[in-house]
Amino acid sequence: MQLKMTEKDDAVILAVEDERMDAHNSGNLKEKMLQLFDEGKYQLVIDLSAVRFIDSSGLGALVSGFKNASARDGSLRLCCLQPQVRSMFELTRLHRVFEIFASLDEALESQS
Amino acid sequence: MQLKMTEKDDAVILAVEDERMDAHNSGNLKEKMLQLFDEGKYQLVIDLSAVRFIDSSGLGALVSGFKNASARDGSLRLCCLQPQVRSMFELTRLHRVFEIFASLDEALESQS
Amino acid sequence: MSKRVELNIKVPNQTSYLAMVGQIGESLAFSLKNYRGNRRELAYHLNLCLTEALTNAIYHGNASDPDKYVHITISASDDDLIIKVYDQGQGFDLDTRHKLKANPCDEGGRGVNIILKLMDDVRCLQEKGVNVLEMKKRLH
Amino acid sequence: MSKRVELNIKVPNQTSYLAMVGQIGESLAFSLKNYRGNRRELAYHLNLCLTEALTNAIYHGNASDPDKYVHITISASDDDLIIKVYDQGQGFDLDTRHKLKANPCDEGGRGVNIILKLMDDVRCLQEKGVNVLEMKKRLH
Ligand SMILES: Nc1ncnc2c1ncn2[C@@H]1O[C@H](COP(=O)(O)OP(=O)(O)O)[C@@H](O)[C@H]1O
Ligand SMILES: Nc1ncnc2c1ncn2[C@@H]1O[C@H](COP(=O)(O)OP(=O)(O)O)[C@@H](O)[C@H]1O
Repeated sequence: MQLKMTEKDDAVILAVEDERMDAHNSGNLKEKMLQLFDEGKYQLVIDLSAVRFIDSSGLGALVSGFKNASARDGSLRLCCLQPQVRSMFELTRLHRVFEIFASLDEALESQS
Repeated sequence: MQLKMTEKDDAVILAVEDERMDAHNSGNLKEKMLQLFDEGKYQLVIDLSAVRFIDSSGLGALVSGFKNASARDGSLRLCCLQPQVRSMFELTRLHRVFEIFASLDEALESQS
Repeated sequence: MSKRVELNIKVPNQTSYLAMVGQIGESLAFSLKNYRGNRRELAYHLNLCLTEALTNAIYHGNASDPDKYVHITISASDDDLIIKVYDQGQGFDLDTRHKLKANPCDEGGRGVNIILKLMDDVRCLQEKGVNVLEMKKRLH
Repeated sequence: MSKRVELNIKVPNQTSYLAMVGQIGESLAFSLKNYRGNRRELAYHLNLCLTEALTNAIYHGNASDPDKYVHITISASDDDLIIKVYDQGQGFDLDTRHKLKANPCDEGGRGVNIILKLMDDVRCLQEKGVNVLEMKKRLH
């Protein structure tokens, strides 16, 4: 999986650059997040603007990051979901679990 | 085939709005051009900016329009070819037959 | 009766083929004639159900064995669509499994539920001793 | 020997399926492992050769009869790719046909030449009495 990482204050922004998140590539995202947690970086924003397709494995990787961030008093926020990706969070009711923002700026501003 | 028609001075611009030109839809373009010739409109510009894929049937429809325009002392010019579409003209040596322009403006300006 | 499109796909037991198989489902959705629903949505759903079923066949059915294969058939008419995913495993009991209530914070366990929500009829059965997940969808 | 992907496609004799079949070729190009060439170009070429061969099967082989079918098989490994397109017609002589020099301003007559330029080995033969256009491409 192509991931672009940028830091903004104490937040790390990971932009997924693949169109597709499935069992073939979602493991990379999970590992990258674990590595960031190891480095003491607990405030993550995942920018999904490029993602056109996500399956249960992609959602699972995001849940994993969310749980690990929460366990460290950090956060994992999502932004820029394409409509069909957004529908997947609704189908699996994960829109109630994640904080989802329309834009990257809104996600960054909302940091508590 | 979705075609968007606009007129500019005595030229008619036909923008192909499908991503694909093949034997399934190219007949529509051919018919539309014949209809324009019947109406006395002999200066055509075909805007291919939306076209990602063209096969020999799509090329054949353009050749048909070109021949009919030429026979009436008119012209058929092409503009805005995506690189892979441009390659198809080279593969079939049709880049020597057609007048091909990078932009719509250039195609319109070149009218003799 | 309307004419059917039949697709028969055999891929090595590797997740690198998920995208291809999913996209075949998308392309099929856009080629169905007379479909009156939301085609983009149908395309996503077929991509998704194929991806979920193939992922399960690779990991659960074929236990990640890179020497095995997964076999997929898709048969579509204007009226309905039948997808079958065959693996070389033991199969599983769809009924007991999907009754387990998933915890919203579990990492896994969403694949079969997604398939059950999006398809009209889903069965896990044996065909000549081979495990197959069969998914049917009505198209109107 | 590397593992093969096998696709087997049967479509009604209608041009509305050209896009689907062509796109399957594109998706396959993106799923091939270890391909070192230009993948986008390979994807276009597979889409194109499938489209040209299917168009000819529909119009020439099956004489536009809407009750007939076209059958396509694709077999791919890391090393090579074999596409076969079966129709219910009489076949044709590839050699005499492609030696006819095409006029640059002819409307038709470019399909087979395109296939001959982009594929490494092309034959028109009979398999159990069925006409088949076989196209092979080396992948490195
Ligand atoms: N093809 C299969 N062969 C054997 N067991 C399967 C198969 N597909 C699904 N299962 C069983 O059903 C369970 C639920 O699958 P799923 O909802 O996709 O979630 P997950 O794969 O994340 O566990 C799996 O954990 C597995 O036990
Ligand atoms: N599947 C086929 N069955 C019978 N004849 C064929 C088949 N494919 C091609 N041909 C013959 O080869 C000729 C050249 O085909 P092609 O180069 O695609 O151009 P076109 O289809 O525009 O004539 C056709 O006109 C036809 O006579």
